Amino acid sequence: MSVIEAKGLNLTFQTNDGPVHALKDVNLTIEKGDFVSFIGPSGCGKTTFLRCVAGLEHPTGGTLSVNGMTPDEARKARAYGYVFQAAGLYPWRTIGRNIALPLEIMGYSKSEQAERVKRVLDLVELTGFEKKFPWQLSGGMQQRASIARALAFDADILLMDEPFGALDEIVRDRLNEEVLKLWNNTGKTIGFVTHSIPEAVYLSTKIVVMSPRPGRITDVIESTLPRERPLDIRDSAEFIAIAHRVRDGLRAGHMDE
Amino acid sequence: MSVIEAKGLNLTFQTNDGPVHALKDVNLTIEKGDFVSFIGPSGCGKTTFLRCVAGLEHPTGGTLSVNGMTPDEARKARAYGYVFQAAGLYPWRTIGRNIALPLEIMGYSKSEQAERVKRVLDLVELTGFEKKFPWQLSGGMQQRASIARALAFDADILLMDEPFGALDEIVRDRLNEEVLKLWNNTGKTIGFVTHSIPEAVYLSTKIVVMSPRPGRITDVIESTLPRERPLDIRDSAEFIAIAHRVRDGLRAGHMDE
Amino acid sequence: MTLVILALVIWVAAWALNAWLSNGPLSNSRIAGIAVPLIFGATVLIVWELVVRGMNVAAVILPPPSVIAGTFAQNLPTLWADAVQTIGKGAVSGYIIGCGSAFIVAIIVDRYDFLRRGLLPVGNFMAALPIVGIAPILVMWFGFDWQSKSAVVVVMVFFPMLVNTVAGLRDTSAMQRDLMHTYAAGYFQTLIKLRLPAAMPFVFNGLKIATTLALIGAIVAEFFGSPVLGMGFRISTSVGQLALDMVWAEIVVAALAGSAFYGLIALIERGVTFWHPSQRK
Amino acid sequence: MNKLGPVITVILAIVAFWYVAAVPMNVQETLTAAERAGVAVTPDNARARSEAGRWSLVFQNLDALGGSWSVDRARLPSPHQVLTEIYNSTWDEEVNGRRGIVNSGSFSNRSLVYHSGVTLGATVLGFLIGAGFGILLAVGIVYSRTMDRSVMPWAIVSQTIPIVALAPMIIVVLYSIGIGGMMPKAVISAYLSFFPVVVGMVKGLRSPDHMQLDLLRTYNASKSQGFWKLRLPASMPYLFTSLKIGIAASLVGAIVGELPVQRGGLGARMLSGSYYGQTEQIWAALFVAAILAALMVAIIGWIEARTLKRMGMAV
Amino acid sequence: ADDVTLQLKWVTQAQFAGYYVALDQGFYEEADLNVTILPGGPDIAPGQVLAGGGADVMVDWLPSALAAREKGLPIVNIAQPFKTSGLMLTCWKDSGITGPEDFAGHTLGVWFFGNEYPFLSWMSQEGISTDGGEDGVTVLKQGFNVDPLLQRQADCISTMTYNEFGQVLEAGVTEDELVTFKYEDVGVATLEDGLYVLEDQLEDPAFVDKMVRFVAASMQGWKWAEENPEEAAMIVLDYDETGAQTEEHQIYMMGEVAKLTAGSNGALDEADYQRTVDTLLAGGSDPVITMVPEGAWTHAITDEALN
Ligand SMILES: Nc1ncnc2c1ncn2[C@@H]1O[C@H](COP(=O)(O)OP(=O)(O)OP(=O)(O)O)[C@@H](O)[C@H]1O
Ligand SMILES: Nc1ncnc2c1ncn2[C@@H]1O[C@H](COP(=O)(O)OP(=O)(O)OP(=O)(O)O)[C@@H](O)[C@H]1O
Ligand SMILES: Cc1ncc(C[n+]2csc(CCO)c2C)c(N)n1
Ligand SMILES: [Mg+2]
Ligand SMILES: [Mg+2]
Repeated sequence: MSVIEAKGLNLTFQTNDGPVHALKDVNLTIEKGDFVSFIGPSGCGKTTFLRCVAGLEHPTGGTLSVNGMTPDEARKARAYGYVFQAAGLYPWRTIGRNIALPLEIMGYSKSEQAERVKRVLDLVELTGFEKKFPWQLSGGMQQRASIARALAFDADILLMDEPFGALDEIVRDRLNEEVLKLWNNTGKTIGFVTHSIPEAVYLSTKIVVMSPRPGRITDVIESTLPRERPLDIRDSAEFIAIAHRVRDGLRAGHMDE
Repeated sequence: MSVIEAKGLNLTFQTNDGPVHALKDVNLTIEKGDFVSFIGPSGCGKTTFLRCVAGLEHPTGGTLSVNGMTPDEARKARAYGYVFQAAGLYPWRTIGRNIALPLEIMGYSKSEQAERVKRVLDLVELTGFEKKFPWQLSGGMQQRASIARALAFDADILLMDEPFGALDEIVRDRLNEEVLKLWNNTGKTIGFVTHSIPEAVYLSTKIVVMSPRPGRITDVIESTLPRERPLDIRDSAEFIAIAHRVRDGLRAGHMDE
Repeated sequence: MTLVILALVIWVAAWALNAWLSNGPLSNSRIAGIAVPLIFGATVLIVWELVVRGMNVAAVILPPPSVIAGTFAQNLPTLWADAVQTIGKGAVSGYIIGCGSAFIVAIIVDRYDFLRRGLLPVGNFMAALPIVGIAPILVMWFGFDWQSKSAVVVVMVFFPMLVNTVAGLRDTSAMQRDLMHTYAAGYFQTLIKLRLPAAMPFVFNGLKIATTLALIGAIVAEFFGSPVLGMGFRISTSVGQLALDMVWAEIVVAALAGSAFYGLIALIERGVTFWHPSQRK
Repeated sequence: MNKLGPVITVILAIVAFWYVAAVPMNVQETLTAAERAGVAVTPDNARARSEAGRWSLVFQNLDALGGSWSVDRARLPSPHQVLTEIYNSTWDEEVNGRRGIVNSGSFSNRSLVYHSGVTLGATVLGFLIGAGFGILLAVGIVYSRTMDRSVMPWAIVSQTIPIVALAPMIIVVLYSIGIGGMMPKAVISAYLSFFPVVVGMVKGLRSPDHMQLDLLRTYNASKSQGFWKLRLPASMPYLFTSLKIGIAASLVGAIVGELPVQRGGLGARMLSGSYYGQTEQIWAALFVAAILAALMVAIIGWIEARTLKRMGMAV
Repeated sequence: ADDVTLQLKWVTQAQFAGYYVALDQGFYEEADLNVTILPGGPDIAPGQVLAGGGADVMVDWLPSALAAREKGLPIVNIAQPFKTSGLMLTCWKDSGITGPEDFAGHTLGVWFFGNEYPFLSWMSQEGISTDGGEDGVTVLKQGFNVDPLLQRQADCISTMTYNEFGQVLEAGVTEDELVTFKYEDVGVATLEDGLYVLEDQLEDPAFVDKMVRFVAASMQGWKWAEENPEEAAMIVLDYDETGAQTEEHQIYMMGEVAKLTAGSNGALDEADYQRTVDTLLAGGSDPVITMVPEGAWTHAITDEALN
């Protein structure tokens, strides 16, 4: 059974300026353990699609199943962790308490909370920063904390919406490596939105290229890269070839405008 | 005579947490017609250096000359146009009136203003949007308007501080092409801050790699790429080699932390 | 008693209607946006009427709205003359002088940092001087006619307006200021082309706060001495004559005029600060 | 020091201006007193003087103006007169007065200490009621569309009603249902302080952005979890800002409530000062009231700084 | 003991000395009454308090009581400790005013809030317009003090013999700088400070009994105050919660008030009542009351209390 399955998905927003067709006829199947990147120009519906999966937005047509349930059921079953573009940590909570937030809400015991916070802090290499407030950390560290927050409860699916958009290239490289490591170690299914072609190619097993007005999928590229990916794989011919295909797909989408 | 010449430049900010050494012993010569990119991790002093050149910040040591004058004299002589990271258009002015702003201040006649606004709008392909307000334009269009504003009066030097930081990769590619075209057509001297390695390599004749704490120049790379640069030059071996060197320089800077 | 129960029933019913209007199919329509507050207001009036009648509340304690409406209709000329005296002469002149001078002082204060750091704390302190204490002094200084009311209004609106305008003049981003700097723009050019436009949302915030203050100030000042005319005079005299219906009629005038004044400024604000995100939606 | 410097300069300038202004402001009274004491003044009758300009009187009688800064029933008492009055009606009255705390064991009803206490009680009670009600109303407005739409516009209209006009009636109505003492004043205080709290709190409770709200939805958090874990903490900076406005308004409310109820308090002091033409008494009560307001705002500011610091929200 | 709440017309001062004396000297206690005195103040309408049930009995002036009665508030005078009116108009002599015929063109300060009726009656009897203009007078709603006169914002102001007139003198003005018109002297005197209750309450014998005891004890207080003006003033001073009254002024006031209460044993004098009504009705086009009031007073209480 596929983890995420979209069939003929449509979503139209009603706005003051008339309807916006944010998603049109989206068909996509994501298998367990896939790392799927979504790439496309601004406004092509990447975020909207991820939000549909998360049950935060409701499609106006088609079907969408998550772990065999409706997205809303999956949300209530806490089937996924969601990482937003900006870290979105609550400024009045320390890093530790930010990570504990979902655990509090889901009713974990105090000791269980403490244990899990410790474990994920370790995972994202933030041990020792538990008592700090978000603004006392650099942007990259904040983003790692926000990933830790999504990992604290054991959801099989991790949805990440441009998690590294605000970071500089070097920090981004490092976090990319870490996400890959995490994915390798946990076997989670990951949906990942990005604007960066190298990032998409470097991370994914499957790259979904999208195009706006109306938002739709124009290409789905299965990566031929191995699961084990050192950073300098990006200078390999195979990498450059895939990147080329993605760029062409993107440029085609932009041409329509 | 060099257009910009920094010798042993130092700048220390006095802050509540003690002094911050933002620039240390910076030596750099920029010749007329150069396109110089500044790249480096956050906080390494890229912005600070550009602001020193613009006379917006005053070095605490060393000498800096712009067109043979002090930066302040150059500022008063309106020797440069400055493009900020965000478009920074005034929201209460239309695009046309935003572009006319420096012209009004510099006392150009109404007809001269109108003519120049028309010309630069044309240059950045925004003809027809003159009467629109900034928020009615997309981010990329706003950024182009802000470039037009810096071009409206004829300064030989153009200083751009991460002008495309907020834009998606495709739009960014297009604007990169346009900046190159503009540079080719006008022969201006350009100082350009970026976080993106491909962008730096693609645009520059000279890449200045910087490193933080204290902010200093760790490498100056003269580009061997031709002046004429199609977008797919980025897949060439030469391009990749330069990018590699820049990345190594950057990573070395990050290691110190 | 039945009337009181009826009032309760009407309250519940109207609330249910409003809940349906706000959350039901019409919730996003313009009509619902206007109807809901109107229904709420009407319900309050009906409940007031029924409770006052049902519980036999003495007319000298609280007259029912129907009586107030009658008094309002019968005394239009008096109410109008009072409003002209209090609002037309006292409040408006004080509003213009107070807001105008605060605006100019704000520009001066903003120019000289020394003044800003010295004057604003002292200003905040003075703004805490309760108006009911100042009003008798100003009536003593400026006489019984509208001039003293105007002076009270000036004192009341000056500091909110000053503080807002000063805050507004400083509400430019470093980038916006640096831009002016790169053009080597002078003080006045920066003021006119950057700081004043950027300050407008704050200025209008101050102007809006000042509208209600102006009205209240002018009315309150009349309690401490006035000619035999004016809304405050009428309210205070009518309480003494136990003509509570007239008191409420004046309060209705105050609320109508206050809301209209506020609305007018909000309308102008919308025109002037059309570019501000809060006005765009 | 460089924080106090400008403030002190401005205060000195105001005091200097005040002394200068006292001369023309009090010229009529000064000359009348001088005349009664046998000094020759021009013009030599009060009626003619009342028709002459203030400045012309000043210049015609330069040598008879010695009393300008010490007139009884001055139109503008001079700063030292006000300070003396404040001193007399606080320290001196309490320490040396027959009814002062030193001699009687309780604060004297002739001292501003006592009256400040009376006013403060009503202010704090009214503030607690007003702020509490304001917060509840804000929660209702944020969580119920119906309340948002029906109540909010009327909350704005309520502020166009001149409360001072209603104050005596509110008091009488409360008397009639058996509520007396501090409560009627507190109700007026509450009326004045609830509005800024509602406005600030609605803003604060709505300040979480979409992302912060969506985060909770991905956890399937309940409404009350959303309130306690997100909206309430996010509203804290707004809450404190509006509480500071609210407490100042509350003080004004208490004073307004004390005007008609002549049972002590700074408001009663101001009125009796006015009633007997004792302008120094009015000014002294005014200044003490402003000092009280400043103190209470400072206390809330202190709590704010501590709370926000503990919450990690202080910058 | 039975609870009685008395609402005064104005702030705590020797004008109400009788009640405070009765309270202080235990006269009320002896009458088995537990009396609470509520001071009045600006904009507190005693009639409103009475109507709302906040007080059992109030001190008011007859003109405003009659006007309120006509407005539908059924209040009844049960006792009249003040025999004579203390109301007067005080003018600067140098304003050229010698008699009512000179008022035209001048500015006059008047108390409103139900205290304007005697003035309006007087003016309409004299045929003087109060709307300003050449041959009318300009009326100011005067505040609570004598500043308008001292600062010459008005040529005449309303004063009470026992209070504001004293303040004018205390401010250093001599009597020969002034021209005064006592309402008593110009024949338009109206009854002041009487005790009023709600009409329907009088149907309750228990209440009547309470009032009988109250009036008796109050009159005992008044007589004590007349005999011991200085002590009475000190008692008033003790009850003044604002601490604003001065000994000197309260003693002066007590002395003057004693002159006004002197002729009364507490019972309303029908002739005085009739004169007040006539004065109020005589107001030409704009009389204060339009009909002869009925049942606005009763001797039921005083008959019982004073025998
Ligand atoms: N709540 C909404 N109401 C109306 N229109 C919306 C809403 N959310 C998104 N849209 C519109 O739907 C389209 C898709 O938006 P979406 O946010 O999914 O794009 P995106 O691919 O994530 O873009 P970006 O790269 O800028 O984040 C856009 O045109 C957007 O304006
Ligand atoms: N006005 C200032 N006062 C104090 N410190 C400053 C100031 N401006 C910059 N700095 C400090 O100087 C250093 C260099 O800052 P600068 O803005 O030049 O970095 P940058 O290379 O432009 O970084 P980024 O990529 O984040 O824009 C940083 O440590 C910064 O915190
Ligand atoms: C608002 C108001 N103004 C004036 C009076 C008039 N008045 C009637 S009795 C009295 C005391 C005299 O010393 C005064 C001043 C009032 N009652 N209320
Ligand atoms: Mg998006
Ligand atoms: Mg920078």
